[in-house]
Amino acid sequence: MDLNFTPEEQAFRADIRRWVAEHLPKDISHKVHNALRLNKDDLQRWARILGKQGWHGWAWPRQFGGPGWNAVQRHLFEEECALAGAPRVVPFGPVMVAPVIMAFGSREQQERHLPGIMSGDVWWSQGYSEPGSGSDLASVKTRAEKRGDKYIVNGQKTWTTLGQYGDWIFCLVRTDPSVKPQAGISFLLIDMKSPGVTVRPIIMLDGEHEVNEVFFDNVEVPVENLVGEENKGWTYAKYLLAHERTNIADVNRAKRELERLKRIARAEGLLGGYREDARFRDQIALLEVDIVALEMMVLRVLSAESSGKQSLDVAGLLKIRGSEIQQRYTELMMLAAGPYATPFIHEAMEAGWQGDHVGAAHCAPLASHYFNYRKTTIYGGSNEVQRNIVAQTVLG
Amino acid sequence: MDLNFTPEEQAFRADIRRWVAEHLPKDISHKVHNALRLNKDDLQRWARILGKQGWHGWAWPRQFGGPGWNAVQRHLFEEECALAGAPRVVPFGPVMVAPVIMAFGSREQQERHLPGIMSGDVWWSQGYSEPGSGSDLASVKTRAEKRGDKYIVNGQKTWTTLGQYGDWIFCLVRTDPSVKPQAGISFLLIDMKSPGVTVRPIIMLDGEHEVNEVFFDNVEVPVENLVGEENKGWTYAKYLLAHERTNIADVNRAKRELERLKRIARAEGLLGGYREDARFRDQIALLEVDIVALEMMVLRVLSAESSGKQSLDVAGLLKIRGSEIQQRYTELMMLAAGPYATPFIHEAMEAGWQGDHVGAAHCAPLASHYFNYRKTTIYGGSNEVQRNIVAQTVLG
Amino acid sequence: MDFDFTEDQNSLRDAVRRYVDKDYSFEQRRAIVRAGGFSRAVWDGLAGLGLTALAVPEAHGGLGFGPVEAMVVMEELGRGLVMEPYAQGGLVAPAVLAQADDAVQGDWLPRIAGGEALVVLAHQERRARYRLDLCDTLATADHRLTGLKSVVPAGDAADAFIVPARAGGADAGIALYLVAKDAAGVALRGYALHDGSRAAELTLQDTPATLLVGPARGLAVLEHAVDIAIAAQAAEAVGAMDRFVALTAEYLNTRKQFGVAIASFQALRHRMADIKMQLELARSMSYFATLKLGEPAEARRRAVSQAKVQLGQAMRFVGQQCTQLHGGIGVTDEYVGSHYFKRLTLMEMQYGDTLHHLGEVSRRMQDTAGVFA
Amino acid sequence: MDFDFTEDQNSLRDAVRRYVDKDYSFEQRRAIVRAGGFSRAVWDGLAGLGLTALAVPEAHGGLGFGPVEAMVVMEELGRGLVMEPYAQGGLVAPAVLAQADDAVQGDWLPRIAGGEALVVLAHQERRARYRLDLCDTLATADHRLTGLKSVVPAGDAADAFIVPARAGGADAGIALYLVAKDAAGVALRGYALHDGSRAAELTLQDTPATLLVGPARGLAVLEHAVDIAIAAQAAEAVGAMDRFVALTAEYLNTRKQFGVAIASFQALRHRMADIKMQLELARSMSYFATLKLGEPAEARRRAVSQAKVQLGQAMRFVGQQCTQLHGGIGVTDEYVGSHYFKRLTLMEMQYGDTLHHLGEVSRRMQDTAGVFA
Repeated sequence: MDLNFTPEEQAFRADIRRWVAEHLPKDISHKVHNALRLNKDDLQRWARILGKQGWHGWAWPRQFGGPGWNAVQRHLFEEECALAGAPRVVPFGPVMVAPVIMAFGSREQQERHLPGIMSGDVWWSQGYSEPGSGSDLASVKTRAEKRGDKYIVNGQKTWTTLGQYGDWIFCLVRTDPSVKPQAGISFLLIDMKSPGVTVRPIIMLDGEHEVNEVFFDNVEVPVENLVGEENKGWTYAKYLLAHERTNIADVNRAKRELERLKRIARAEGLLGGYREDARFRDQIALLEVDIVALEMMVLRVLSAESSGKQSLDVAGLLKIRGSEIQQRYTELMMLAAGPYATPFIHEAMEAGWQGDHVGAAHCAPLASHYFNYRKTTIYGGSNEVQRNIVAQTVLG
Repeated sequence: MDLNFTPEEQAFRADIRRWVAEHLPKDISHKVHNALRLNKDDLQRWARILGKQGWHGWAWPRQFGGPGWNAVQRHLFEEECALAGAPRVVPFGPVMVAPVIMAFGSREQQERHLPGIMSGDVWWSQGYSEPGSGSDLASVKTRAEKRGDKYIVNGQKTWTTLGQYGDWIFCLVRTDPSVKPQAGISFLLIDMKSPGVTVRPIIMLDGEHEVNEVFFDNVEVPVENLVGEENKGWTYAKYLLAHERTNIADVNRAKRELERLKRIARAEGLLGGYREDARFRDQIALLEVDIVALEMMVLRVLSAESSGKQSLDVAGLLKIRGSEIQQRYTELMMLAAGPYATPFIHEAMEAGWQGDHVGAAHCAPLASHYFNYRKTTIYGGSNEVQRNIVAQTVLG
Repeated sequence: MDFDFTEDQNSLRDAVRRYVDKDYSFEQRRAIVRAGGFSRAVWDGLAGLGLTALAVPEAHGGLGFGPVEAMVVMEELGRGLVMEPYAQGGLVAPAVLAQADDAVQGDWLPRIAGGEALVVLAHQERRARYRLDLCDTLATADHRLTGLKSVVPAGDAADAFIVPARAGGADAGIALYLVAKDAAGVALRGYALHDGSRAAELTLQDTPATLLVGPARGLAVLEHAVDIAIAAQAAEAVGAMDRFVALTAEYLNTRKQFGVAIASFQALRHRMADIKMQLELARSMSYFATLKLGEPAEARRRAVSQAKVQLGQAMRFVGQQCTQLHGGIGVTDEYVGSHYFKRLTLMEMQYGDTLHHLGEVSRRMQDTAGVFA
Repeated sequence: MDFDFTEDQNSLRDAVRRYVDKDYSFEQRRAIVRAGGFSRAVWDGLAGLGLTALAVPEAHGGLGFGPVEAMVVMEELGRGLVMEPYAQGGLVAPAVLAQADDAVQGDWLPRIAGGEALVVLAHQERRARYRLDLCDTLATADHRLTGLKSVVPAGDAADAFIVPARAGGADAGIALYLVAKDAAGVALRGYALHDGSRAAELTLQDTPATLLVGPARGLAVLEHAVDIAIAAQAAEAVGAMDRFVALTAEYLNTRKQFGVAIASFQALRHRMADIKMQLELARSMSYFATLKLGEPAEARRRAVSQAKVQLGQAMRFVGQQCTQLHGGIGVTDEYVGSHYFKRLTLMEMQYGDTLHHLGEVSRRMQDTAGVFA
């Protein structure tokens, strides 16, 4: 048992750090470090830089053009990117659909789709949730009827994150309504430029356009876009859910944001300043303990994955705790600014905005982020669903 | 809307305060104020003093020999007793079985039992819970079979508080096993000196003998000890549960104990002392807010009861919050003493013990009380059951 | 001791609720938000109900009602998410102005009562955070003010401001002044808050002002004014939470997952019980703050801080949990629930957050405790 | 980075677990409690397993194992609710004595390794609460000690004590001394603790002692010793919680109400998920504390305080909630669960409670954070 990374791992980390320092555009990391608005160009620029290096699919095996890193290397890469202020990679392509295509897709699908995902050129979206099926994913109603060499897709998806930029979308669709819910679902890849696809924005409580409704009105999808077998989609969906691992805890970002919280508290005079506030300091200290504990839990999982000697079934715990911590640091940053977090100046979240701030510039995005981050305990399997899963591991 | 008591109410309070100051034995209030062990004699002495004044059944109507006080007067009486350091009246006689006998008992039962309850001479116990039925009270298995003018009772009750002192016990028994659970239950009064009644102590985690198992082995109970109608016992039990009102919050005792907590924290130097501890002070401050809020909630209920103009269905909330607060003040007292709360010296909880304390004398009972008070969120309908009830009022 | 409302109070509540239901629907509110966050028409509507006269003494054309009536009104405004600063213009301003000399009272109070003048407290300063005794705005001996006040409610719609300033140098006491919107050296920069309401930065540069309360009593009156605002806000929060909880209960009984209404899941039911607990504790402490407003300063301040600690906890818990129980729909702009959440969130950061007031309770702690301590 | 245990460590765990299962059943433990709370036979048993030699350097007849082996042992002792002060006598004492001169080491360490000598740290003083730098016990220049130490683990069964004292007056530095049980002026008053274990008040009256560590390094060595104790206790707590959680899961799956196992109630299932969360966070921080024991003092102390904050919260939550989930049976003396609860409760109040260590974390906070910060 050893807490320290091996010399090889440390060298790997140093390489990554150097590379990121050289390649991550400063204007992008500035936005990330100050929680300013990231646009499509920011996200895609970074994706393409990673892609060029073969790292946009940093968890991919060599055979599909990935670096073939092990769990620890993947973690170190994610950590270095996060601490340096890289944007989170939009996961729908490289993290979500790609592993499914690798595991269950045809050779043709792999050759057609994986390169565009790795390069960052093709933007993927996720079509899982529907208005009636949130936690109850198996109740999807979007129909795909086979007519000759096409599926005719009708229905509606929702909560499609950044779907307004999407080139392609992977969807769970119902191909057999006559069997029990899980058995009649298929996994379909749909070109979002197909006629009949409509994307309608959903404005979130912070005023941002981040998610969408996607409507399918007699959309024709070639049968070669079916992944794996018809009516086996539920299996692939579960595989995908199980695939996301430690990164769901997002502890690296939490460490970066804790540093930002301390900077803000310091600038507000609450930490070592003229209005030093022991109560507020204690709240940060408690959060710091929570983050260290979460990081240790993540490292335990990494170690278990690497050695294969233990099985640690704590994915639900990582999601719950990670999301709670995300909400907590946004909350504390907002509370640090207090009254100066209350103004809503939409433009103030743009980098380089020249207008007058209310209070310090760092105050502008704090409440928006707090509001935005309420989603973290809801999406990706709500924390209530995660608690069901955790309880199952303890109680059967 | 007026927060203040009327001049009449204030005069009433002054009368009670004076009377309690004159009649409450100092040795008893000393024990209560210092959380020392109360024995049977302490409890019964106080019960008889109250009884002589006609106040042991302080919530009783005049027609049964009670003072006929309204809700506010009852509250003021309870508050003055609590703040003066009177022991809690053992509720099984005057608060629990008496109202059932008044409402559903025969004239003969009323004449036979109520005077002994009021005088404090007859000690009643409660026979509700059974090993298999805690939250699920309707599943009682103790059988009472009618044979001529007697019931033959067989079975077991448990968690019978202070049953070791009991003269009589009121029991829910099954008189008809053929119908649905609630329909076959009767409410029986049983003389604990009857042959076949065995009381076996249960030692609690704090080492105290407070509750018991009571076994019934072919116990003969005259049919005149059936309250109301056979198989209607569930109705009477529910009446009894609904009867206990604001006092379940026990906010008056909480106020007294908060004062004790502050005394202890002061004596330990944590409050205004040489090791003034802002963190600990904040915990007390938070508890103080909780207690004021609970008291306001109690006063709202009292007012609603008095005027009859509003219906406030918050009994579940009072039980939940009251018990949480009880646990919290015992916890903070224990934490104030810290290492000096850890010794377990059984005799040190006796008033007048001449042995050497570890640390200050006030440390001796703190951990025992903390451990003992874990019961408060379990008994009288666990807080989980109470949450079910509260949710029902909000969600249907 | 009596917590029933009088018939008059119930009529007042009904009148406000009818107005809100009719003239402050979610769609109407949206339109006000789009237009900047303050509607003069709504202010006129509140005046039409007599609300702007409610706290003004009868001698000056008001109704001379007390804190309980104010609480009743605030609960209903909270329920309807009304953004116009009634607590500020209708309750706090009259209370402060009633401490000024007769001429000032006669000049302003009738206009406030009639709804013609909107006067708001402009006390927030950058260095002060939640402390009222930190004030960097300076006043000269002839009442000319220089300084910056932040997040002034409906600042660019107001007609005048009550401004605390140090009378005669950085070490002097705090006095309260009245500054007219069109006075020389006044600059206003308006913006929206996250809850849709309106606020402004108020810059004063050698601005002529009228003295309301001198430095001997300025801070005390300011504290009293803020306590009135906190009590009013507590009632507003109770109204808002009460409605948000009802919306959530409705949603849980409607929304189906796994073939059943999600109101049937015990874990969500227990969460709802915890929410109800916080709501009722908050309601209790809203009553407490309101009924203690007339007490001597020390007891009043302690009670108000106790209430704000409870309200702060309740607003956060109820806001967050009702949002969570809604799932995705709860975090969209189109759903009214998210606006309750934002309002409740912002209220915690006005007049001192939970930790600030916990510090006050801690500092003011006595040996005894309880409602009458 | 690697969190797997070696084969040797797994064998060690198995050996301890087998011993506990066989010789420390609940009934055997009860008998020890009734007999006072310390069993020399158990101590001999632990010695027989080699545990008393584990942390003693090989040069003095020990095994020279490190913190991870200690953690493995403590987890198993915690699982079995073993009350004998292994952390004190087996881990802390050798670490302190290894700082003394060779003669003292040669005199005591072999006997500790063999299980013949039980040496415990006696540091608790009335005025100090949880602070190690407050010490009122005084030492003369010729090493004669006067003072009172409280709640000394197994105090009246121990053979010698490690005693911090001010070397040469109230303003002098803290040195560490060894006091033999039978030295002149030693008075011991033994008693049980609430968890059934044994402790004592130790009074020293002009008692001759042996200097272990002088005042220049006394406090630093004491702090290190307490950090070892806290890390050991964290592992013990993890073992105890792990077992208590398993017992609770078993109970929920057995106990029926309303015709079904109460494990089927979602509110209880979610509570169990929260319990599991605290358990795994605690386990993670137990590893953290153990693996940071070799760091420089500042980093070590910060890490240990961070761990104790997490452990303190976890022990309280897991203890209280597992008890609650058991209902009535959980608060009886006859059920083993209540003894886990009491042990977990007491551990929070040893070596600094949660608020104390939160203060330490707060004070030692740096700009960066994380496992490697």
